Amino acid sequence: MSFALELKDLRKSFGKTEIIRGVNLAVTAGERVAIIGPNGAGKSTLFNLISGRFEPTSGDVLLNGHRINGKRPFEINRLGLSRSFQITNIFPKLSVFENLRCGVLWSLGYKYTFLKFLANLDDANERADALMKMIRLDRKRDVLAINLTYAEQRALEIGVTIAGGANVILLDEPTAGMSKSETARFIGLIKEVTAGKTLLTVEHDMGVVFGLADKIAVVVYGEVLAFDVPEAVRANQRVQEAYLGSSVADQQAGGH
Amino acid sequence: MEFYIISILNGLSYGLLLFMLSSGLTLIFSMMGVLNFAHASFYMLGAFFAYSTTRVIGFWPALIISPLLVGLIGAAFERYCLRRVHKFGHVPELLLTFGLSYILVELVQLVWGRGPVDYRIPPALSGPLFTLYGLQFPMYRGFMMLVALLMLLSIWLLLTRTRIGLVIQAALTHPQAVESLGHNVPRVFMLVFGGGAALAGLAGVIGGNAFVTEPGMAEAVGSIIFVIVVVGGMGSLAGAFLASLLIGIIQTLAVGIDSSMLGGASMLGLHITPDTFGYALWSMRLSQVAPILPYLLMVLILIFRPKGLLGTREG
Amino acid sequence: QSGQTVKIAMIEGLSGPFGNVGQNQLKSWQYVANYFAGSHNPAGVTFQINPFDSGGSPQGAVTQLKAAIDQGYRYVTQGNGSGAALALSEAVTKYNERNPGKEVVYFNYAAVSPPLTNEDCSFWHFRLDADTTMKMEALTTFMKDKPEVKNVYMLDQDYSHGHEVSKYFQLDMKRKRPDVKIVGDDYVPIGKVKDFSPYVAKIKASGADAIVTGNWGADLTLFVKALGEAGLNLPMYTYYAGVTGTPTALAALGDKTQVYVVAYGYSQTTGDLGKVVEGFKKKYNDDFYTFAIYNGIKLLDAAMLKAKSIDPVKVAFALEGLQVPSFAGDVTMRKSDHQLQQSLFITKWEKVSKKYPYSNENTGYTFAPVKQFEPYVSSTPTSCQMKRPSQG
Amino acid sequence: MRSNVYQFKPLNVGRFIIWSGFALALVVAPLVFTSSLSQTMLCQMGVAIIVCLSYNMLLGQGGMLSFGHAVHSGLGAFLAIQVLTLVDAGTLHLPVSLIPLVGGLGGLAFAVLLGWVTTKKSGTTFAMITLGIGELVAAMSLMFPGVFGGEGGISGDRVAGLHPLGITFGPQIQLYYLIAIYTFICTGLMFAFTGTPLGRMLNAVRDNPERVEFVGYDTQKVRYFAFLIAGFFAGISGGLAALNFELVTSEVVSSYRSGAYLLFTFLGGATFFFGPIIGGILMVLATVVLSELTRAWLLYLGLVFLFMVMYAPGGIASLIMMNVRVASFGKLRPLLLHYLALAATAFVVLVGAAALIEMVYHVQLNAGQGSGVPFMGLTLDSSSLASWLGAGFVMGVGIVLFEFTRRQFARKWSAVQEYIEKETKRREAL
Amino acid sequence: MLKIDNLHAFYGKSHVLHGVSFEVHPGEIVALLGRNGSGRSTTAKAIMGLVHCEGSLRWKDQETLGKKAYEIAHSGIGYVPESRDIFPRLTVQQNLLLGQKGKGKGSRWSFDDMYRMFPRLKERQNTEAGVLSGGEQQMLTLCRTLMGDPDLIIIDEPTEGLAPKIVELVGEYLKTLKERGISVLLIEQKLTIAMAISDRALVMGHGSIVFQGTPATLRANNDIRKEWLEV
Ligand SMILES: Nc1ncnc2c1ncn2[C@@H]1O[C@H](COP(=O)(O)OP(=O)(O)OP(=O)(O)O)[C@@H](O)[C@H]1O
Ligand SMILES: Nc1ncnc2c1ncn2[C@@H]1O[C@H](COP(=O)(O)OP(=O)(O)OP(=O)(O)O)[C@@H](O)[C@H]1O
Ligand SMILES: CC(C)C[C@H](N)C(=O)O
Ligand SMILES: [Mg+2]
Ligand SMILES: [Mg+2]
Repeated sequence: MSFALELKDLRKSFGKTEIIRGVNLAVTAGERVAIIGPNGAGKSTLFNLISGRFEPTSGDVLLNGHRINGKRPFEINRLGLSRSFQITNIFPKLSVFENLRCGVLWSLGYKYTFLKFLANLDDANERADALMKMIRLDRKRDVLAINLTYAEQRALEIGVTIAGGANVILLDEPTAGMSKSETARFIGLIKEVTAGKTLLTVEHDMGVVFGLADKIAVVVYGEVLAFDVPEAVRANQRVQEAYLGSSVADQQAGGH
Repeated sequence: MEFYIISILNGLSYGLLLFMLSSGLTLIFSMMGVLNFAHASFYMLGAFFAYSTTRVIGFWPALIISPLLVGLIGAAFERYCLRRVHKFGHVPELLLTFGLSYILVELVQLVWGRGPVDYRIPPALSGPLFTLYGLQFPMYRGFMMLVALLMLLSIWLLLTRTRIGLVIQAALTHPQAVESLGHNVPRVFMLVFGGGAALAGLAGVIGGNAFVTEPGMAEAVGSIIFVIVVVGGMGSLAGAFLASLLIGIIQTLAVGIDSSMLGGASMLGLHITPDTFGYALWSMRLSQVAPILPYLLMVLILIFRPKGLLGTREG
Repeated sequence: QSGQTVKIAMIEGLSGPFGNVGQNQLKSWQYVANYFAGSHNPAGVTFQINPFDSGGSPQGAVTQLKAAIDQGYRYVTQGNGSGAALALSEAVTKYNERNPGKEVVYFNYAAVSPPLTNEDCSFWHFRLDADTTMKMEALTTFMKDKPEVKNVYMLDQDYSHGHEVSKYFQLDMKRKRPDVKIVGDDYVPIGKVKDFSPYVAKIKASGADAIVTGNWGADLTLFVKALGEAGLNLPMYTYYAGVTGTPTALAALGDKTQVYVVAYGYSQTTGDLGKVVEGFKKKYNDDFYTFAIYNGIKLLDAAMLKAKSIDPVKVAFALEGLQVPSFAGDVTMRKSDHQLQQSLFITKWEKVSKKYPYSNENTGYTFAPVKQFEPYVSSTPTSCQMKRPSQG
Repeated sequence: MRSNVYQFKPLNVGRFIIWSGFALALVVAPLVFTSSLSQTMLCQMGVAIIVCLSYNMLLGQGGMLSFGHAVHSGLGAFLAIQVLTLVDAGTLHLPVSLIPLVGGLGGLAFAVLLGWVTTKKSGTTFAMITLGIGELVAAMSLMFPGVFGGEGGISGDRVAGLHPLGITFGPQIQLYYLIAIYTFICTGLMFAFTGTPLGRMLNAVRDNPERVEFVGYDTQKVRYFAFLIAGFFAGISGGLAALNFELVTSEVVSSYRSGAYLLFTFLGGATFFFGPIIGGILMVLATVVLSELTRAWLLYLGLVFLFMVMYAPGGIASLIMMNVRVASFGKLRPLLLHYLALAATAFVVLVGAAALIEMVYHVQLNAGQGSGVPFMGLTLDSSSLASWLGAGFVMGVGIVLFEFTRRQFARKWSAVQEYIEKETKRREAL
Repeated sequence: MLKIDNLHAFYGKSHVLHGVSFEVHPGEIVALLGRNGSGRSTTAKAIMGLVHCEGSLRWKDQETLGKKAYEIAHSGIGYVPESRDIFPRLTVQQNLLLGQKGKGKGSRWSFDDMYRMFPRLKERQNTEAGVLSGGEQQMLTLCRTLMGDPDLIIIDEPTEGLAPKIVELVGEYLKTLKERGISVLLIEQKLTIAMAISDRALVMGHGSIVFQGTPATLRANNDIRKEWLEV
């Protein structure tokens, strides 16, 4: 069978330090995968390699069977892969609505046109409005992104990410800095908006991880230590040592 | 042969002069990211101050005093004008210095008139340093080169021996964070800008009598100094130094080369007559375009190595 | 016409790079106008000169021309920068075509570009300065008698003015002294060069024994300065060493420099002009060096007397071929191209002496006349086909 | 200034009113200002408006700080004039009224060429490349008399070709209406541009280029296309200028020009679409009228910039919009009185300051030419201490009064702002 | 030691803090809890003099209200902002260097202490901080502030984006700080470590303190938790 996303012996070094050391991962379409691992393990870097922000030193990235490494981010995005950022990365001086619409435009095939009016692009506007409702920001339609609270900005971050309707979505610590209640709501939101899509998400909050993921990939020192269903991963001895095995984790996990 | 030796020598000295002119700008531009269009005006100010102070107390004291004065003015400008707009980004800062340059040149004309002033090289430094193939090498040029090197040294010390460089670089992106670590960011900015202005002033004191001290002198050096900073690479003092020498030498040597593309063309068997299309371009002699080579160089560098020669980062 | 006032608009760069030159010339116009307001003017008209700042740019000049016309000026004058001059001449001609009955006359007192009185000549344009062809005619005549001149090096600003200087000098020299070699013919972008020492080195290498340049402003002084510093004191033949500021800069170089200037006058003159120069100095403590202005007023005055009117058209026709006595013999406004025919002088930059006491910009130096050429000597043919309006 | 990006979307009625108002202004202007000078100025304003708007596409909407915009308007102008001379010679049959388009194509052509290089980069690097290219072109334009006509430039005669229904473009007024039409259309088109996908992505690129790449757009392409369009309109303005002056000299590509575009666009207000229109008008007023009124105009200009940048970095447009905002909350009336007071006191300060400056200039420039300084009707005597003290006194009093009223105003203003803030919060909450 | 009384803070015109009052005593860890947008970060900024505010802020019996941030920092308050604010273009080493105040002046903490605390940083010490992983950046800000040798350290959501193990680690270190007599104002989102290590807990809601007490009492007091924190 073919996979939505497949990494083959992926490697990346910055200078002489090798950060990603041969990652192999195959995600079937429609799966929700959580990537966990200690800080600096290489999770975000992994995302950067997949989304075309960095170019792999060696190895391959396959999206729906096509080789995409070496492509520029926008090319990859057009192939139906979209990502969010760990450190919020939106259009600060555009309103919430405009932010979302920017995310929508290309996927609706408007390209670089300057012969159509945005105001008349009903499909784009409707989609943007719909997204706005989804991420519960319809109240702040015309507020500039900088003036949103942190949590709201995170929500917008996700909104922009899913706007293009990509079928493979990467989320880098979507719930970072949110209160439990927010987080809970957010998990719901994410489930809702990524329904039927392939989702990869980096998380440290075990609550989120176990609440969200069909499968968990544990990355440690640039290698995949384990890739399996949550129960199995939690049971995995090496994972316990390397990452979990702490009261905090248990509490968080227990939180659900 | 001897022509080239002399040219190299001239090139070096001219390069050092360029560095002297641009060192202050390098400091401000690379550290604060401010495109200070008034830099040349500070240079002019230095020259005119020197002219006046020299008449009263002589050249040597002027060498100290006028840069200080210019520095003060620069600092004041930062304190009362630049600081206000800093938060609005680089364009307003740039325009502010733009406006300042207008004002300074007008004020200078009000005080010292619209023509050149008779600001001469001190007797102690006039006359030849040595003679080479029947051409004298003026002592004052030697002095100029010396000062340029001293400038280089002092800035280098400032950057490496103190944390000022770090503080400013950090403050450019996260001023609040730097302040809450206990650094008085505004003061540092003021010092740096004042320092940069003072360097420009010093350059003025020395360039003023080496060349002509007139209200037009600011415009004359105007953009070339940016070229140097950019070619050298933003944030790189060594780069600016290298760029100065490079440009100095290229430009000087080019003056000596009278060949044009015609030669090359005929070599390729092309035969071009005054009525071939673009003959003017073909027949343009290298010596003729020498003075605008720096701009060409800059454009090329920016295209192929946006970091600049020794730059660490883009833009 | 007697008792009437004639307003002349002076459209010039009064601010910016050449502001100082313009300012000086404005004062010169006004001074001469007042000077003649008294006894000295047969026609009995009073001239009133008002400034219009063009910022020195051609388009600025054209715009200011419009302003002047609105305010009812029928006489305009300008000089600095042949570019602006060509623009004005064009604009005036067009305006006169399109607005018969409201004609405007243009006096050019310093722009020396030959086309103005050749292919681009206009009935409404009168040149009081001597154009480059004339200046070079005179200069070459002077140099041909100097046996020591064998190898000439030329350095000019890279724009029409410079190109013309180089072109006409070489033409004339080839004619008069075929043996003289042009060992260098270089151009510098105007106002861009700070350090001329590379050029000095080149000149040295070329083995030149004389230099000819049309440079002005900083491009001249920096050049001379570099020569002095390198101890290469070759004689230099040039145009604009007398322009505001340049003498001061020259003086700073001491005695060794040998600078010759070719012009249609010099500051040592006695008589009427002498008084003007003296008075001007007293009043403004500044040099009066644009002698063309003196001729300008004199010509206008005479023309109005002749035309018995101050109507521009009549005056223009009256000016054609008009001859008036001036500070150095008579001058004639040639009918065929409106180029003033006048004596030219070669002067040399040297310390003031009893013979030549006038001190330029109080530097203790002066331009001492070394040779005078009668008008016919430096007179040059013209290719101008003048389109004249119907008289009346 | 609350919002840095201006989303123009009033009810279309409002929009309709604004545009027809603009059109009306264009039509009646020359009927109000009839002198030939004011008509040339109006023409120049039209030209300036177009070029400033096109420049703001780069600066305001694309965040691209260009120091070489004159290259495009200028080269456009040169192409236009060359074509015009062909038309004059009769070798080419093209209605004069279309020549500006030729200029536009010229501007576009060079944008295609140069933009390819420049838009590869952004930020300071972009700014510096444009600076370099600008300097190069400027220098070249003097070196090739063949192409650029040397110092004299190239001149043509716009009264050429055929004259449909007696329109020769000889009289300034006819040309004015041509320019007016172009101005209106170009402004319309450029405004329309801000409402297109490309226009919006351009803003996005300005704010956060990296993220743009992750929503499927190639930032370089976005910048490049914007650059082309800007170049095109710049070229049109160049072509119009060529027709207006019937002369194009190398000054049109000078870096000084590029600088002026930057300054006045900013002064007008780069953050609002209509800012550059104000900027363009100011540019002409400053260079023509101001220089006519006083010799100190450069000084005044410099001072104005200094103060504007410091106290209204959003340019005049932002000042206007602030008050529009206040008005929309029905809070403008109470402020009007303050404005009146401010204006009055500011005027006093100006009079004092100006008097001083004028006298200084007088002393410096035409000393010996009598000590009388004509100043707003009356004549000051620069030699008498009295008039110096007088001027100084006026200025001093002015400053005191101004400061006083300013404080009052500031208090009122912040009160109003507070109200508006609450109001908006409340509305959001609805 | 730190005494806040009826503090009001504003962003431009928007009024965010409405009369906040509390104290922090020497050598105690105080947790400041609350929902998103409740005003905790603003409180922190207010203490550092980074937002315009009114009321009374006394530190070591001196009014610091209206003082500049760097003055306050010099008087011994350290601040770890929630938006990490590491200096991306500087190396890890340089970031720490900037943490030191008047250089030379002996500090309780040395580079080695920091590197011992987080070995990861030692490995990365010469890379640009901008490329550090989220967590690494978090560690860096913490250390950077410690280098300044504060007597009171305000930490805004230190555990955000940290792996559970590291979270625990941070908890441990906060305790050691306390042992060294440094007081901590800990702004937290997730109750986990806050409840574990703090001596007192404050709960914020709509810009004012709605609860003060020991973690135990907070744990007991369900309706407060329901209303102001979470289920
Ligand atoms: N451009 C780069 N140059 C050098 N090193 C880099 C670069 N980008 C990342 N690294 C290093 O690679 C390692 C992995 O970084 P990454 O951001 O992937 O970690 P992570 O798994 O996302 O950790 P966290 O959960 O804290 O975000 C880090 O040690 C980081 O310093
Ligand atoms: N820069 C700002 N400008 C305007 N309002 C702001 C700004 N920063 C925060 N606010 C507002 O102040 C209120 C409190 O913000 P604050 O950051 O203190 O909340 P918090 O308790 O830290 O929540 P969190 O950090 O979890 O988002 C929020 O309603 C927010 O909208
Ligand atoms: C300022 C003057 C020396 C200019 C000179 N008359 C010229 O034609 O360019
Ligand atoms: Mg990460
Ligand atoms: Mg917070």
